Amino acid sequence: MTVRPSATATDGSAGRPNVRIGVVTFPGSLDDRDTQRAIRLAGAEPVPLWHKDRSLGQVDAVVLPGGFSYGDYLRAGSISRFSPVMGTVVERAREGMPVLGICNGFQVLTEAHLLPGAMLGNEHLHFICRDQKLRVENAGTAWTTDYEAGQEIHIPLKNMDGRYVADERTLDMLEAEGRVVFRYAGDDDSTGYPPTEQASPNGSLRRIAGICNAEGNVVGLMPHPEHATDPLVGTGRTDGLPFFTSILRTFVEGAAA
Amino acid sequence: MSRTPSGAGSPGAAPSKLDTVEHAAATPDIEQPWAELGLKKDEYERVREVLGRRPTGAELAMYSVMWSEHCSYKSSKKHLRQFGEKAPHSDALLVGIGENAGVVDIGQGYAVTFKVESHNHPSYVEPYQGAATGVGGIVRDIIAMGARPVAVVDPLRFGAADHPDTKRVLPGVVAGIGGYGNCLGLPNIGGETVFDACYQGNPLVNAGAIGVMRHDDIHLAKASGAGNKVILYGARTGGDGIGGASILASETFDDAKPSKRPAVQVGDPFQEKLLIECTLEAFAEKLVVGMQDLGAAGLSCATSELASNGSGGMRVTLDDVPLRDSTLSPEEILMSESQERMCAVVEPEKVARFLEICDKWDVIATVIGEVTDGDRLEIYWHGEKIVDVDARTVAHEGPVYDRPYRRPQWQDALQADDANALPRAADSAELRAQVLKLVASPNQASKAWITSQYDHFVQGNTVLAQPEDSGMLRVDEETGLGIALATDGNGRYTKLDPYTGAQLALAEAYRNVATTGARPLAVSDCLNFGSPEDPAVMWQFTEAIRGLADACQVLGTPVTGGNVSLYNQTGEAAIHPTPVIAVLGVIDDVARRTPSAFAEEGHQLYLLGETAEEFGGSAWSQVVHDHLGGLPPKVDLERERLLADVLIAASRDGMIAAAHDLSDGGLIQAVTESCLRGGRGARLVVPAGLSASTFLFSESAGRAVVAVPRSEEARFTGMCGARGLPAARIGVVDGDAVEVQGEFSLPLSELRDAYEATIPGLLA
Amino acid sequence: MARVVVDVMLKPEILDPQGQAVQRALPRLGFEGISDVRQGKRFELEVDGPVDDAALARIRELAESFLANTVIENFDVKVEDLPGAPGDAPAATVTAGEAK
Amino acid sequence: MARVVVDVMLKPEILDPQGQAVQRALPRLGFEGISDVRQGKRFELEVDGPVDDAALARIRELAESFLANTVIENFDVKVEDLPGAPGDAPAATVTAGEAK
Ligand SMILES: Nc1ncnc2c1ncn2[C@@H]1O[C@H](COP(=O)(O)OP(=O)(O)O)[C@@H](O)[C@H]1O
Ligand SMILES: [Mg+2]
Repeated sequence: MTVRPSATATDGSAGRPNVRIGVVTFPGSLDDRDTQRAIRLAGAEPVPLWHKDRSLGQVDAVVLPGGFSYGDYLRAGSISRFSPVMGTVVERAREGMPVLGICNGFQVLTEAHLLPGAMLGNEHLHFICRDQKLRVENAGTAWTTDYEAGQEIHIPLKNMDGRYVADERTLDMLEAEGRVVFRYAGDDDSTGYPPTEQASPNGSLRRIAGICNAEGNVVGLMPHPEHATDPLVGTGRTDGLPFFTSILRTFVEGAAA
Repeated sequence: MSRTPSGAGSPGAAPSKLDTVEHAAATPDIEQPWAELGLKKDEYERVREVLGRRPTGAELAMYSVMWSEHCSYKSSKKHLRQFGEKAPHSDALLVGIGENAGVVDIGQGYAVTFKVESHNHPSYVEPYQGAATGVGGIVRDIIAMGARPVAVVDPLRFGAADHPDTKRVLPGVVAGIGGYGNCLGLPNIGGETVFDACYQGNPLVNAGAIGVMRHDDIHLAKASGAGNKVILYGARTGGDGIGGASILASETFDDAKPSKRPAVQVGDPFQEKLLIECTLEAFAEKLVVGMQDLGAAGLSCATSELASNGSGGMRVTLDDVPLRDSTLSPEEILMSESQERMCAVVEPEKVARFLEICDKWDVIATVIGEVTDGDRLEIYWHGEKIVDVDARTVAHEGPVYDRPYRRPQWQDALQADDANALPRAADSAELRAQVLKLVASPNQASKAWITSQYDHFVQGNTVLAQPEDSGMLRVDEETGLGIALATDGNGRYTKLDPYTGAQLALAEAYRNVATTGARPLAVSDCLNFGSPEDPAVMWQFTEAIRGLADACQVLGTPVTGGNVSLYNQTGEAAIHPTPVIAVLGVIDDVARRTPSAFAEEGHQLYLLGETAEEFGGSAWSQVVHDHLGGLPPKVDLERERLLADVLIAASRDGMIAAAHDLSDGGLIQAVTESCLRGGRGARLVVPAGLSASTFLFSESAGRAVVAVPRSEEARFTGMCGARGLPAARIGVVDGDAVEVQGEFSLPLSELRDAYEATIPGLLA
Repeated sequence: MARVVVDVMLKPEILDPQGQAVQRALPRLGFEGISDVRQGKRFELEVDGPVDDAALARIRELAESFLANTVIENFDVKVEDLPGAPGDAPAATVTAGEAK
Repeated sequence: MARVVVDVMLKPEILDPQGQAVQRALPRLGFEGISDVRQGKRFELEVDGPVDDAALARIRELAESFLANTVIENFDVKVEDLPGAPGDAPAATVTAGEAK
C-alpha cells in the first residue's frame, strides 16, 4: 500500500512527525474517548471528529470506534453509514488513507461496503463481554505491522452483533488474498454458552474476527484493542497497543523514507 | 380508542367541556373517580380541603400519583427519618437525603453520587423492558445531579432457580439490563443474583448507578428565579405508563378497561445516551439553574417538585409538550411516564444556547413554562387554567401514615428452629459431597452466564468488576484516585431477624469494599418488602430501618439516599424482607487495589476474624438441609471496622496479594472462588478447636481470607497482632486442588465444573 | 406443508425506538412523504400437515403466549400460499386471525 | 394515507438463530408439527399521498438500500388497505414487489 503522510507538523521535542488520528463520534458512539486515550498512549495525536462534519481536518488516519451508533437500530452501523463524515471517510479510504473500524466501526465499514460481508447477531443471541484470544493472521496491514503473523493476543470482545457472514466465494477470496486479519482462537470460555456451530464466540464464519480491504489500508475487527492498552484497567494486558503503534510507525517510517 | 381529542373532564361533565379550575369551583358536587386512581376517601377529602374546592381532573391526576406510596413514601417516611436523625457526622456528605441522589466528597475536588432503585413489578410483567427502563430511570437520577454516569450495578432476585417462570424472567431481565446499560456505554461493575422461592411472582430487579462530577457542578432539583424558563427535553410524551389516568380521560368509567394503558414502557437507550451527552454539555457551559428527571409520575412530579423546591411559583403550558400521540388528554400528559425525558430550568438569556446544544445532539427540546413570582403551580391547556395548586401540597405534603406494626407470632418459632442443631456430615466423603453441592448450588455458583452479558470495559476506567468483591473505577487518570461500590442483601438473615439482617447486609457491603482496599464512605439502600398494610411486614420494615440506621452510626457511613419498594407480595405471602445495601468507598490510588484471585504458589493463607458455630440462614443450611430457622450470625460492628482498617492498611502497604471476604457459603466458598480465579489450588488445615463443618461452612460475620507473600508474613501478622485482630494461618496456595488436610481433596477441574455448569444448565 | 406468518407489532401507544430511528433517518437519505414507521417482527412458521382451524387456533395461542408479549405487542396470524423459498414468497392471502 | 409494508427476511442460506431458538422452544411449550421457524422484520410505513407506481418504486429503492442489507437479506414490499390502527390491520392485499 502507499502511505501519503499528510503528517507535516512535527512535535518539536523529538522532531518526529506528529501523526494525527481522527476518531469519529456518531450519536451513540461509546468507546470514542477510550480510543482517543489509546492513541495518545501510543504517542500519536487523537483528533475528535463529529459525524455531522464532512471535513476530516488534517488527519492521517481515521478510527471508527465501538458503541451503539443510533442505538444499533435497524442494523448495527446501518444508519451511521449515511452520515456526512462517512462520505468523506469512504472517499479518502479509497484513496489509501488508513481506516480502522472497531466493533461498531467494523459494522459501519461493512454497511458502507468498504469491507465485504455483513455482521449479524451473535449466534447464541446474547451480548457477550469477555477477554478473547485472537490469532493475528496478517501482520502486513497499516494497523498490524507491530504484530507478527501467527501471534496470539488477548483483547476484550464485547458486542451483540458480532457474527461475521459472507458468501462462500467472498470467504474464499478473503482467505486466498490474506485478508483475514484476525481469527478467534481457542474457546477458553467460562460463560457456559453452548459452543457455536462455528466454534467461535459469536458464530462468525471461519472464526473471522477481523478483515481488511484488498489494499490493506482499511481494517475492521470486532474485539476492542483500545481496551487492552493500560495494565491498570480493562483486561490488565496491553495486547491492543500495537494497533496504535503500528499506524504510528506506518507514518513515521513513511515520512522518514 | 374512545378518547375525546381534547380530553374529557371529569365524568359527568359534557365530554367536550374542559374541567377547568373555574369549572371545578362551580361544580363542587360532581363525582370524581378518586378510588380508581388509588386515593383513599380521606386523602380525597384532604385534597378538597387543601384546594378549598374539588380538584379538576388534572389536579386529581397529579395528587393521586404524587400521593401514591411509590412517590410519597407515605408508609415509610416516618421511619426513614432515622437515617437523618442518627446519621453519623461525615465531612464527605455534600448532599444528603431528599435530593435525586446523595452526593459524597471523594477528595481532589471530585464528588460522587450513587443510588439504587427498584423496578420489580414491571420486570415481572415484561422482563426485558421492565429491567431496561429500570436502568434508564436510575441513570437519569444521576444525570439530574449534574454528574456523568460512570457505572451501573444490578442486585437481582428471582424465584426458585428451577422454576419454569425463572427461565422466562431471568434471561429477559439480564438481557434488558445489558441491552440498556451496554447501549448507554456504562460499565456494569457488580450486583447480585439470588434465587429463592419467596421471590416467585415478585422478582426483585434493583438497579444502581454511580456518577462523578466536580464539586461546583452539583445541581439540585430546584426552580428558582422568576422569569426563568422551564424546558422539557428528550423523548416525546406518549400514552405509555399512564395507568389510572385513562380513567380520567375516558368519557365514562365503563369504557375504561384497566388494560387500556399498559403499565410497562419500552425504553430507548439511544435517546438516553443523547440525553446524557447534551445534559452534561449544558452543565459544562453553566446553562442550568435547576434540573429534574422525569420518572414515576412524569410531568406531575417534575413540575411540582421543581416548583416546590424553589419559591413555589411556576406556570406551564401543557399544549407545548411535544407529543407522540396527539389524542392525549391533559390528565394523561401530566401522568405519562414516557421514558427518556428531562426538565431543566434555564435563565432566559441562556435558553437559545441550551436549545442549540439539544439540537446538536438531535434531542427535542421545548420551553413549556416559566418560574413565576407567586407560590402557585399553574398549568394551562388550550388557554384555560386546569391546575392551580400550592406545589408543596402536591410534592411534599402528602399523607403520612403511622401504620401499625407488630412482631409476628411465627417469629419465635422460626428462631427456635435452630440451624446449629442440623446434622453435620458424618464422614469426609459426605463433607466433600456437601462442598461440591454448595459450590454448585444456584446461589453460590458462578454468575458468569449473567455478567458476561454486561460490558464492564467501556469508558476505560474499570479496575475491578465482577466477580470481584466490589467494583472499582478509576476517577482520575493522573493521580489514580478511584471509587469502589458493593451491594449486598440477605433476605434469609433478615427474615430470621430483620434488625440484625439489615446490619449484616450493610456489614457485608462495607466489608466487600474494604476487601478491595477502598475506604467505605457512604451508604445507599433499596428496601424491598411486602405489604405495609400487614403489621408483620411493617414490623420487619421498621426493624430493618432501625438496624441499618444504628449500624451506619457505628460504622461512620451516612445513608445518602435510597428507595423503598413495598407490596412485593402475592396474596398473603410476602417476600423475605430484603434490604439491599450499597456501600461506596474511595481509594487514593487504584494501583494498590487488592484482587481476590490466588495467583501465586506459596502465598500463605490467613483467616482474619473469628469463626463461631453460626449456621442460621446459611447457604449450607439451605443447600444441604433445605432449612431456614434459628438466628442469623451475630454482628460486631467494631470488629467490622477493625477488619476494614487492617485490609486497607495491608493494601496500602503492599502486604497482601489477594483478599476475599467471607459471606454466604462461608470459608470454603471464598477459598474455592479465589482458587478458581487464580487457577491455583490451596492446602487448608482445620484450626484446632473448630469442627471441619464449622470451619468450612459457618457464616460468622467480620471475616476475610487473605493471601500473604512469605516476605510480608511477619509484617502482616505483626500488624494484626498489634491491632488486636485475630489472624489464623489456615493454609497455603499450592497445587491444583483444594485440599482440606485429613478430610478431602477436590481437584480444581472438578470444582470448576461444579461451579460453572449450574446456571447455564438451568437456563439453557 | 403450509406457511403461517405471525406478525408482531408494538401496540400503537407504545414507543417504537427502532421505527422512530428509521423514520428520522429517511430525510437524510432523501426520502420524503413517509409520516410514520413502525418496526415489528415477522415469524414464518412452516407447518406440517393441513392448516385447519384447529391448527390456526393453536398457532394463535402460541403467538399470544410466546411470540408476543400482549402487554406491549399486538399480533396477527395469517396463512400464506406455499412459497418458493422462505423470505421471498408472494404476500398473504388469507387472514386467519388477529388480536388486539 | 396508505400503508406500505416491507418484510425483510434473512436469506435462506443464512443461519437464523432467533428462528431456531423459537423452534427449539416449541416442544417444551407443547407445540408439535412446526418444522421450521424463521424470524425477520416487518416495517409498516405510513405514506402521505397516493401509493402509485412511482411511490412504490421509491420504497423498493429504500428497502434495497436501507431497510434490508441485501448481502444477507431478502425483502418484499406490499401495499395494505387503510388500517384501523397500526399493528392490528387485516393482512396484505397487493404484492407490490420483491427482491431476491
Ligand atoms: N446480576 C449481577 N450483575 C453484576 N454482577 C453480579 C451479578 N450477580 C453477581 N454478580 C457479581 O458476582 C460476584 C459474586 O457475587 P456474590 O456472591 O453476591 O458476591 P459477594 O458474596 O462477595 O457479595 C460479585 O462480584 C458480584 O458483583
Ligand atoms: Mg464478597
